[in-house]
Amino acid sequence: MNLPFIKKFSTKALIILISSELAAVVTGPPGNGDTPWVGFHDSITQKASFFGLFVTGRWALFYAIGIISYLAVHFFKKLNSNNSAMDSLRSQYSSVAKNKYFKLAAVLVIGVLAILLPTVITDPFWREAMVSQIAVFVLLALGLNVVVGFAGLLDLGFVAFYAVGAYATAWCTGALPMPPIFGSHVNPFFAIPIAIILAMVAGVILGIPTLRLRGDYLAIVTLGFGEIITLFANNLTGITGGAQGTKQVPHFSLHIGPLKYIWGLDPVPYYYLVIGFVILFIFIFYSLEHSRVGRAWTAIREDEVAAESLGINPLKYKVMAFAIGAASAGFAGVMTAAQSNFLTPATFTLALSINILVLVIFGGMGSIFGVVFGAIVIQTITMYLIHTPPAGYQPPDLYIYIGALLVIMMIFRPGGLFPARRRQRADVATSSLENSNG
Amino acid sequence: MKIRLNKSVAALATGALLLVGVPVAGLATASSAAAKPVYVIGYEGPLTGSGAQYGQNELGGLNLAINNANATGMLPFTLQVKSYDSQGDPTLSPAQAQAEVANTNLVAVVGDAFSGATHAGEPYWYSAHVAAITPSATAVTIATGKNNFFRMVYGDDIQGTTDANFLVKTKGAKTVTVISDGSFYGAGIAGVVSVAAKTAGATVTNDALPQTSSCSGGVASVSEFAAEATKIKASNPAAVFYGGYACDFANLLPALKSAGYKGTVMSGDGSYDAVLLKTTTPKSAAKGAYLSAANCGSTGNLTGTLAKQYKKLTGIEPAAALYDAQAYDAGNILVAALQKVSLTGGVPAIRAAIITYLHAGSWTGVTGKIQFQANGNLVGTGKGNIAIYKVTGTKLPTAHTCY
Amino acid sequence: MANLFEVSNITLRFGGVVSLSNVSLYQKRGEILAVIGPNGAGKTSLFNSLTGVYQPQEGSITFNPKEGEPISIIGKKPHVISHTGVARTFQASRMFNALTTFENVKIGAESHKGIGAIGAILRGPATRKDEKYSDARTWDLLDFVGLRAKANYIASSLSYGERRRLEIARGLATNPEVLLLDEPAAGTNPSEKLELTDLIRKVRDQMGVSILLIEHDMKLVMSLAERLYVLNFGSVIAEGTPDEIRANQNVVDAYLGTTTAEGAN
Amino acid sequence: MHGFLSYLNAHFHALRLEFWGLFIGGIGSGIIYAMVAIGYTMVYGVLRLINFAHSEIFMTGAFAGYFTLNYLIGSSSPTGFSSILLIIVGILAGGITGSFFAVVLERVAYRPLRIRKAPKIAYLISAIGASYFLLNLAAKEFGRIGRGIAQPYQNHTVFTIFGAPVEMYNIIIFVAAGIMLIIVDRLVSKTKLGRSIRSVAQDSETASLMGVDIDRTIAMTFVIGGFLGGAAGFLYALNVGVLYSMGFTPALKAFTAAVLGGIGNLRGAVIGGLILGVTESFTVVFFSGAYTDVVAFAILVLVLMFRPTGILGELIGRSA
Repeated sequence: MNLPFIKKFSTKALIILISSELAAVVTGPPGNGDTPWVGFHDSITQKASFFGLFVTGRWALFYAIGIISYLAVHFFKKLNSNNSAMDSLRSQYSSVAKNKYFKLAAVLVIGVLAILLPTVITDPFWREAMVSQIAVFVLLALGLNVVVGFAGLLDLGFVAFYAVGAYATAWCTGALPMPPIFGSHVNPFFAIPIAIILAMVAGVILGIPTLRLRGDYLAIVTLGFGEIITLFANNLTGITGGAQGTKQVPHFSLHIGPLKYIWGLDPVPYYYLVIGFVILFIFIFYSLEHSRVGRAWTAIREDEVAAESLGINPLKYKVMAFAIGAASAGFAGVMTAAQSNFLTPATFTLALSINILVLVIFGGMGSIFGVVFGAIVIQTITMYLIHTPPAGYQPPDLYIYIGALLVIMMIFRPGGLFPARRRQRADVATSSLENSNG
Repeated sequence: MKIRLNKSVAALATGALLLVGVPVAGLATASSAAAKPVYVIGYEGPLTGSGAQYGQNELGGLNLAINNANATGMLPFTLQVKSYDSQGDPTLSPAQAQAEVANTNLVAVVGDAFSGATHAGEPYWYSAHVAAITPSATAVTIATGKNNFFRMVYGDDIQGTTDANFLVKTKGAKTVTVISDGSFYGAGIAGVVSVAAKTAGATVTNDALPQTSSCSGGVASVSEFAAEATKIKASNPAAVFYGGYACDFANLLPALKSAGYKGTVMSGDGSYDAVLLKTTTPKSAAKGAYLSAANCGSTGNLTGTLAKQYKKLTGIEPAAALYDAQAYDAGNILVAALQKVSLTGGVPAIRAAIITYLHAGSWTGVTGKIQFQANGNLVGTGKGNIAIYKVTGTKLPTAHTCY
Repeated sequence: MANLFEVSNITLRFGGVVSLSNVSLYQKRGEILAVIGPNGAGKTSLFNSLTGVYQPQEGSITFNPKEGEPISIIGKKPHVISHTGVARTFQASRMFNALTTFENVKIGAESHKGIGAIGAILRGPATRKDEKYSDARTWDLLDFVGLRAKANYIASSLSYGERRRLEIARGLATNPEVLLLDEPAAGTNPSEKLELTDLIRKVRDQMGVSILLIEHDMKLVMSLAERLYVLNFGSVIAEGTPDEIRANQNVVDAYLGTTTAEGAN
Repeated sequence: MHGFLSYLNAHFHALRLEFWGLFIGGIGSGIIYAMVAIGYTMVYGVLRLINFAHSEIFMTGAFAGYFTLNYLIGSSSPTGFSSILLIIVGILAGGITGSFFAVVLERVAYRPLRIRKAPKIAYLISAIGASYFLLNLAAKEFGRIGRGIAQPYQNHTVFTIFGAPVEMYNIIIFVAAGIMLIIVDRLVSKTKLGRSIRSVAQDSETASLMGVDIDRTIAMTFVIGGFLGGAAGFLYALNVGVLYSMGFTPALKAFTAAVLGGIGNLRGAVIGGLILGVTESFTVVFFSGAYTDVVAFAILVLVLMFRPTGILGELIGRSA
């Protein structure tokens, strides 16, 4: 008799059953408020084809998928735990990856690919999405990464800086009821520095009172600020245009001497502009990460009291992280304003803040490469699902998956897909810190 | 470290496997018919995000029209609806608009549902000469005079002015409080009513209860409606106009009744919806409230067989769906257009011909008589076209007077 | 010359709990001074008051740097106090676990410079010079504490004894006049303890940094300290040389008596 | 200047006229905030973390009450004893559902992190994820349109205070919430369970050495907090109906209330909730409905900056 084994086994079976059926419900047909059980009932009982082999109820199908996945994971784990060839391969790879010239070559290849991308991608939807839904979100994720990844501050109102950048652009170009600073309008190209600076100033203004707070309070208060910015944009009709939005924001244009260029409806010129800024911001954030400033951020993130005892002023560095992170969000705002020509407060929601956070967490907090990768992957998947939703998929379900993804990531891989070098190590570290904070 | 990595790779693999399972497990797509040319009607609107319900309502209405047209078997072509999800977001609309105009079978677009997204998509539709018929965008500013823009509802200006005149002139209200819900629509109509009421000679107070639109994802705290009602009771205006949607008007009405306010209460077409009496608790609190809606002479909702078909197709209760009927009518108008215009010149020519046809024709749909002005607005100054209803029982009223 | 630290009549309360009551003490320049006492006697509270983590409600603390005016510690932020020349270690060693040994020390070496974000982005000559200087200083200190070989190890992979030495190096990197050591020998083995004793003495003798020490290990304290204070229930109950303390009846009572008072840490 | 004076005058006039009406309305929402705030405060006490997903506990409770009452009442209009019974059933349905989801949440989203001793930011992110998951799953299963709840009682003015009407609804929530708050207060201060909760809040390591089952205690904390949150959701829904996103705003306000009263402090949460509810009521009169959220956040930030321990201080938890 081996009872404990049976008990353990049945617990596992139960867990697999529950999570499989949950997956069935999540992916199943929707219900409605009048007959609440319809959605659940159909999700479980509806007939579905098992990879074209045979037809069975969804509940059985998903349970089968659950068991297969479990066995696959189990098998993979076993295979890996006594496979030294894999290990040596991995260490070889990582030693190559550390090589300076390899890194340089990789960066060059990626750069060339980025420049050639519009020639490969000709579908107008994707050309547009590449700019307004992917590159802009890369910028936002890069900025939030400075705040969350480098300095360890959970900011749930990051969208506020995006909004400041966008509305600043609308303001400079005369699209707000409030007259622009120069009396006459400028085109958005010249609004770039103003928007970035205003976003940074907003970072400082929001940062100084809130960054004295403990981490979890900070999350709630920043969330509040994000909401308040939207609220003001909505209510200060005389300044922002209110819920009805701005007037027409013009496209970018450049008139310097003989040089004359106007960005029109075609997204490709925007693509090159935004890619240029993405590279610039990556360079800036990378330099900062590997400088005194980056080390100070890490020190504060790891142990604020110890950092203070070494003479680091935490408030100053935290405010700086806010301001620097806000810079790229400010530029993202310029892009959005100039390209979509039109802003309403409804764009800048809490959901967007969380969306940006998901990109950062998925890619790897604190890892610039990870964050860029994460933003590209998640936004591409999101846009793919919007563009060509697979049969049986209801677009609003995306947020259910995103929620589940966050929880699963935190349980199984808190460092993200590409954990930052430093985070990776922090994982190994004993967490005596957590307990001695009292 | 190593184990951690493998575990998560495995977890991701599991996830991927599940996702692969989804499309397989989904319903099989219908096989296409033979020979006949296929034309696509695009639907753009919020299918995700906070405004998703509007998009689903309208998409359902459009699908119903197109399905029924195909089912007659009389058409020399096959029609398909392709949906483009803008999330009602002006930043996403350009991408979808470009995808739509790039679709080589697409002849016209129904959408966008929201004014902001319509505004942002317009330049792209215009540059490709694609007619865009919005079932629900009412902002005054989006009718910019471009020839490809059409809408199935009256703009805020006509309805709002009529409502203001009704309150001030017909009901004799000398003091009016105008409350907006802070949504694009609500702020728009509230703004128009406020100005028009002032013009008509009333003293107007403006207020806002923003981000409360529970029809689209927000909810006010209990106390906000109660306190607003108390405040109204204290200043005691002769009339209250609410610019917003039914879900919230349903909260304001009981609050006003509890506070003991006895004046005239009114709201626009956003509130003329079965949801109003589904949500107002108790239902008697809605008694005596006035509602306005464009297109006098129709209920604005799908009824009878259509309602049954709609329910079957979408799972949405048609009486509780906003703008489903407008989208249904828009679909039928496009079917009529395709039957009239020459189909020989290829899609670009058809697109242009549809625009010309839409400017020339007139139709009668479930929402009433439809004819477009040059700028795409419905014909008429609105005089006699705005229906005003008074809630009397526990069902959405149908008896109305035209103003 | 004035004393390095001059603490007079400080009282520290948390709500109703009195953690330090009317404590006065002083430290001479160049002295190795120790504070001992049972658990919960207020030793760490005293350290935290000296470094600005806690703000005592009454009394005054004056710090006399080699150059310049005396400075009042109370009311200043920890990072400001660090800039005046006070460095410390922590009871449960608090490394930046995600960073290497080298980076841990380097943070101390460069923290007294301005922020230099622009410099960090542009990497101008001044920034590069600064970096070179902090690198050199970091290597010197790693040599000094004997951790050069472990420079590229992650801090969390070090042994207890190594962490203690790393913390000392990190503190010294800020160029202090006095180093406050909070139970440096906790968790170390006997041979590490001996090394540590030598290191602490070396810090004072070779670098001229005064030492203020909290320690439980009587042997270590008695061999190292030149003068001691004994705290019990937040008050100073004795002061003197190791020999005087050993002979003090109050101290013997405090140590043999109840040691259950908890919570002030 | 004259404009401003007349503005103030008009508003003070409104305030004088309707002071009691606003006060009663404020207390009504305040007591709901208080119930939700207790969930935040208790979890904060034992885990030192803000349970971000508490808003969804509130929402699930409201939906459970909604479905139960709609099933039981149908189109009848109950009065008298059956009203009381139905309200109790609704509270139980909401509370038990809330407890259930709170425990599942703890088990799935928090416990694995606790075992791993994950940093705080991981808890917060996991909680946000769980909240998003539940919120959107509810949207999918129950639709995205708000719905009114079948009324288990006939609402009418019972009596007036200085001319301000006090309605049946006010009395129901006041009595129901009051009883629940008193029970929880007794539970935490007098029972063995309460002692374990308090000891875990003080120092979980010592508590476990003294034989307290930490996992079980934390789960019980979620049960109690979840019950109050779910029941509050139902009481709230009685007034405004149900919607998948209904939890967000009240939960945020409740969190503010918890901080205002002193997070970790049960009675503080109640006081904070009442103060916030009343303040909000008056904000609508003085500024506009548009700014109630701004005022709530301003209170939150000011309290956190100038008196982070709140009105009553952190009682359950450790100091500093």
